[in-house]
Amino acid sequence: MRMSKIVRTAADILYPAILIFGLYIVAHGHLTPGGGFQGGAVIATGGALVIVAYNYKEVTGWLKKNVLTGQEVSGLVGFIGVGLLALAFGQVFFFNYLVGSGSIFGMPVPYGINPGELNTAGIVPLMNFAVGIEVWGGLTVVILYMLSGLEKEGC
Amino acid sequence: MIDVWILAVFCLTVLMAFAVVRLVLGPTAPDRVIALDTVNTLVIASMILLGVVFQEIIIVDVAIVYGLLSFVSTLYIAKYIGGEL
Amino acid sequence: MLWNLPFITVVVLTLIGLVTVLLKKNIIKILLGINILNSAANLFLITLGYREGGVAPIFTLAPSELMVLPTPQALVLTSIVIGVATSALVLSFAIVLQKKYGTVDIDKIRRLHG
Amino acid sequence: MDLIAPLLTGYGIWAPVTWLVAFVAAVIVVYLLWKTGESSYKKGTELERPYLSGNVEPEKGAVHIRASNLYWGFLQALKGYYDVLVPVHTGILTDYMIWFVAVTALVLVIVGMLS
Amino acid sequence: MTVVEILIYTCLVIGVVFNSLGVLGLLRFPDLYTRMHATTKATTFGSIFTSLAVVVYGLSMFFSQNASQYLNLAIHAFLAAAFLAFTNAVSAHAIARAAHKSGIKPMLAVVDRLEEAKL
Amino acid sequence: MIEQIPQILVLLGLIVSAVLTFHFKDLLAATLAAGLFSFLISLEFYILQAPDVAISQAAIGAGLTTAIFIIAIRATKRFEGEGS
Amino acid sequence: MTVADFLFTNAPALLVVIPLFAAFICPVAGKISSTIRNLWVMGMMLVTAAVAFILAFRVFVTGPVLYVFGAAAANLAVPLDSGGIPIRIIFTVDAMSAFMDIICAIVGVSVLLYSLSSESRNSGLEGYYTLFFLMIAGVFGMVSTGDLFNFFVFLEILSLASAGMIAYRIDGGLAVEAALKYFILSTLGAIFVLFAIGVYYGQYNALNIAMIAQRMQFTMLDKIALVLLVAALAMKCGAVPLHFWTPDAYSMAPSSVTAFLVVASQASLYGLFRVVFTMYNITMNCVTVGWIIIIFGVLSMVVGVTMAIPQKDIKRLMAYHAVSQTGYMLLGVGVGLAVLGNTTLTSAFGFMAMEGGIFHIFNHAMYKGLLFLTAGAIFYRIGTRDLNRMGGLGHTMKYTMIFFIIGALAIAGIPPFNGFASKLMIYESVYLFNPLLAIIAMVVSILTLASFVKVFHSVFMGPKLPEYADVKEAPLPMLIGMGILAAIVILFGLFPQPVVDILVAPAAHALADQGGYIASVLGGA
Amino acid sequence: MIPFLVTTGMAFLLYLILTAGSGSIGFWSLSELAMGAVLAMITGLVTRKFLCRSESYRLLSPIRLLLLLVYVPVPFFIELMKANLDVAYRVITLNIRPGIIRVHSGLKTDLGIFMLANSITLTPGTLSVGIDEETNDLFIHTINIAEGDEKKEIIESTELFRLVNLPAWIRRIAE
Amino acid sequence: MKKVLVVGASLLIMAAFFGMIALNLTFGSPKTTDMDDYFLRNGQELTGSNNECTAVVFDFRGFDTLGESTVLFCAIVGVGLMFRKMQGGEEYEDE
Repeated sequence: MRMSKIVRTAADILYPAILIFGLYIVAHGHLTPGGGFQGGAVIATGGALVIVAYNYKEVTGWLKKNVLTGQEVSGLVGFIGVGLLALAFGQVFFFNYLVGSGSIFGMPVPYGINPGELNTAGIVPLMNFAVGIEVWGGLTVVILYMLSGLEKEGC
Repeated sequence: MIDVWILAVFCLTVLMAFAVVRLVLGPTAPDRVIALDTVNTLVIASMILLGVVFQEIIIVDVAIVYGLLSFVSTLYIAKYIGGEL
Repeated sequence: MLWNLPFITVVVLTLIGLVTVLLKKNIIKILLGINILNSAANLFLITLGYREGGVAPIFTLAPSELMVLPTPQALVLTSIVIGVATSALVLSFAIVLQKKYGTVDIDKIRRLHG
Repeated sequence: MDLIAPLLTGYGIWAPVTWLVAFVAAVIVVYLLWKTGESSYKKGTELERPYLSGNVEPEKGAVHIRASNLYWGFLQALKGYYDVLVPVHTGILTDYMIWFVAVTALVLVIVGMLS
Repeated sequence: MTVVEILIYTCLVIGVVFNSLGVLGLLRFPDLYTRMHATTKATTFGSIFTSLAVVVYGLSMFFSQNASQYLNLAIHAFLAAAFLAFTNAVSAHAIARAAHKSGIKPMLAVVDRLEEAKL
Repeated sequence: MIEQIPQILVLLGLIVSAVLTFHFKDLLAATLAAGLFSFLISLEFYILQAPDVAISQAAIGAGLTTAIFIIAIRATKRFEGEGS
Repeated sequence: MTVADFLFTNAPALLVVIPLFAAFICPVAGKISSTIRNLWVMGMMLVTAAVAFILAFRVFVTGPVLYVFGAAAANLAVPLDSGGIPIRIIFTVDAMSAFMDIICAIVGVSVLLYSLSSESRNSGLEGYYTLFFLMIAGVFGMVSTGDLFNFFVFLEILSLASAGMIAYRIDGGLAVEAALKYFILSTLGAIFVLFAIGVYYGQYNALNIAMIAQRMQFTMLDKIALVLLVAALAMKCGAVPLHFWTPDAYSMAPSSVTAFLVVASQASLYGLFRVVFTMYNITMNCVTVGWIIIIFGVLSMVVGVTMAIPQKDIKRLMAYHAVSQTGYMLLGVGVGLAVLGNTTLTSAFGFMAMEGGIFHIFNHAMYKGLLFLTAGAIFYRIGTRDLNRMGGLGHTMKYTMIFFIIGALAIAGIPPFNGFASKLMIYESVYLFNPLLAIIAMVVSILTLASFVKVFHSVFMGPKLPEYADVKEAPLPMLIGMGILAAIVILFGLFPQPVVDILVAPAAHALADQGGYIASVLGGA
Repeated sequence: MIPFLVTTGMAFLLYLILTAGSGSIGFWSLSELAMGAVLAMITGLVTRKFLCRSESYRLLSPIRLLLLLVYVPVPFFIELMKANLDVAYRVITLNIRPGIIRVHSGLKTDLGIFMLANSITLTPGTLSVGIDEETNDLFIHTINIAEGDEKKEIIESTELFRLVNLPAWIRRIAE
Repeated sequence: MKKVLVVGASLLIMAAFFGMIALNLTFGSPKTTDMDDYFLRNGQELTGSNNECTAVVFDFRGFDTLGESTVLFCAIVGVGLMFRKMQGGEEYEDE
């Protein structure tokens, strides 16, 4: 059953805010506390908020299990792919081949306390995004699966 | 200057302990839920204050995460208590 | 002043978790006990990495150079994820068992014995 | 690498290929001996049918000895042992976890105190 | 004692006092709904004020030292407080509705229109 | 001195909430106590200068774990020892 | 750089990454079509096995292989400016790890081939194959890693995947019950392992096994950590009195999974040996710990086999035998451990006992896998596991019967199959250590034979039962899967000495040689 | 299309607020702006159906936004202050007279009723307990019902707020 | 009754030995910190990340993180298997 109109409106307003905040955490994983897993969990909790505010039938129309599973798989494949790309360059698996290269995420960082610049850290932000996408899909789909296990359908 | 912040954190922590009393006593489940909510609010407030105590600007993000997410579990519990889940 | 209080808390939490796991009969309660044990292990690791007067190991605008050890935090992140995965799997087992057996009481879930 | 080298156990040797050759030879010898004997069994006569003191031959399924009936004597002989052992496998998860923690504690005492 | 410090002290004191009142109400009031009045209003208000102290501190440091990270602190503290107020109100509504649905009646109530409306 | 007391109180609160989790027969209340445990352990991580872990404990403990526990309680029994 | 060089360098990483990658793609491939999925699964499994064999070849030819994740070069374990400490995750593949890799690869290929047809009637197959590959990755990771926390992570992967697989047949609820027992016990064990890791970290600030071994002082804390690790890993490998999950889980999982669960248990056994031999070695009191392991082993042998005799469920019976055979390995290696500090005794019979125990790991994986697969074939055709309701299947399932006979004779230690070779090594060396233990081991072997005679009689012998009149032989892929294992059983039984020389003796020496392990990681420190 | 743009804009705004003080272009650095645009677009794609569910874009007009910015710190805060003093008084004296009354809100949009309910929950000794989804009437638990109010079937929402007319403000903002 | 006694005894032993762990370690000043000092000293240069925790998670111990994601994936696949719809003609369990 749906919850009351007030909760639904709050969920509608908060879901984009949670989403952008989670993405902020993911993107700033190498500068501020956070990272792929934390950001993904935050976003997944936003999904849980939408799921609780509406009923199961409605929600499965907006958050599709197939899409979420695809997200999860693509996140994982991306994560492994970023690592495997190092093998293509003749490096060791998980070698940080982007740091200091000057290309995307490739600005060098001096040692010591500094204000932080987003465009650094090589493959770390890429991995953050991959893990974030994976956790986003995975944890949301867990809640959907568990709701589908309730005896009374459509709650 | 720092001492004042710590004193405030101390007061909030003590208040948290009192709120836990209601969580223990609470005759019904909703009583416990609102006690938990109170603890929640106090935790967020003390986290913001502790960010100043430690002089670390960036770790206030944790408080925002709490502020955004702590009510999701409350909603689940409310939906369950209301018999709608 | 603080002495070894966090470590002692870890020990007490471990014991409470073990008691919950060993004496309770409900699967969900046992899982809560396992969560407590897991959190105790996490707290143990974090406590091992704490340095008196250190700050979080983040160089962005940090107030000082003395930092706590970063490795335990990385380990605990992994451990937390594993805890969530465990919870989800055991709870889904509990739901399926409720459907098939009509109970989640450990004493009654014993068709496999001998 | 000598493929058919015998296995040195430190105390003796074990040469499977030699053993196998000997075994096959023995089997052949036994077969030859057996072949020399004369069979009194004649196909297509009354000899084929079982004789159960004149009773009716039971159904095929009933002749088969089921698994539970095997080793009945062995189980009876060790009844005291099995009466202790089988109830230990209660099927209750709590008991299993208690065993785990208790054995850990026991080993803790042994290793911590004695060594 | 500068003006800023006085402002910060005032905010902190107000925040702590209202938080205490909220917790006191949580302990003293007779039934769920009245307790909820205490917690949602007083603790939210108190927490907003403690955060406001941090905001004032951050802004003052920003303007006195011109270090942009203090602006960041102020904004983040303000956002935390804003989200807190927002979500507290919603969760209070949800809990009150669920409790009423589950059959917990308000004590000492002079009138109960929701019961009559059968929603 | 004064800065240690909040930490001691949080540690005591951890133990108290763990005991509560053990004690409650009502699984909903036990889950709530576990939620309290999660909040407090996150605060403890925060005090011990591990904000990454605190965020992750916050996101997991505050929302998701409680949610799936509630769903599981809904699918099973609310009270411990309730007959089948 | 040629392909061969590339493979040679990166084999340790690919060993884990390929199964993981295959697992990640599996759900998507399953959505497209089942043929594509089967091709993908089989191809990836063959590639994985090929990589495992290449890696094992390299290890047995050139010695331990290092792979440092994320370093500038694959064997740069210790950065120049770090003052002699390894900082990254290091895969240290020595002879023992390579030995386990080979076992896992062989059993994995045959089991996957088998399950292509045995599970074809079921739903949720993409999940099945995904979890199967995750199990393979978990075993490979556990046996190749040189980092304690990484070991824990792979242990968790293995136990989650195994739990999902055990609960695969959800219709009756029994499988879920077994999975629940297995999973909660292994989670408890994993938490103990985590505590032990914390203790090591707090004392030595290191997570690398070689580094911990080098800094090991055997204080009180180390003793506690040792006990936690030993108890948790002994529970995971199913030693009595911590074996209670084994019969439940082994009997309720699909047969193909059970055959692989044997390998999974042995990976835990490997972990136990790794902890005891490489991390502690002679800094600890070898005699006490050795005797603890010997007692675990003897209890496992006796209790396992005696519990097996009265069983009525064919897979449960075999599961108890698995417990019993685990006892042999523990006994052999425990004897080796108990005399480790004493050079004369070690060279007299200690190494021989260890070689026997390690060889038995290989043999057990092969024949027990074979037996479980035959049990699965029987279940596939007649739909029951109850021995009382079986009979006369020898008339129709001839190949299955032959494979069963091979497996049963091998497990009972009848010459010339491979079980005899390893058991003989164990008997003779253990007899020199303590005659009583050797006698117990022989009696257990006899009882094993007796119990398999019972199974053979009640399943295959007797007249054709009317209810199973139209039972057919198992499908071809299943027979091929069993055939691979049976061929290896015979082969290793006929030519044991080359196997011992090439595979087992290096593994045993690698296990006992702590200094060599540390030197291979830390560079002659 | 419009929902996507609106959501993206809002998300970008929030992102900018979050990362203020990171660089020299205004308060922001170039990489933050670029990353913010990308992330906001992702947010817009995923949640375009949520933020603009009611398909009404009244709140986009600058006057209403300005009013919202004024509403929260001034009238709302005054009522908040008053409510808290009231609660403080009740906590200390325990002088209460509770009851649940029905309030006619007269608002039509979801957003309006949402704002009113939240304002009611946070402000004068009241707590929204239920809502009639058809007529948008609120059921409100009041800690101290004025004499005679319990007789009335429906109370106008303006009667609840003595100092500032919050419903009027909300109507001006949301409708 | 016997069960409770066994539990009590083993928990007492566990408490004693775990207490030994707690008393032998020192809070706030780890004995050796050479590995983590290396991370703090060289982490920024090697990985370019200001957050050393993330640097450890994704670079120095990146393989652990891959394993962690895999654990989550594992659990999700397992949960999906638990709640799948069974089709007709599947193998059944007897008893």
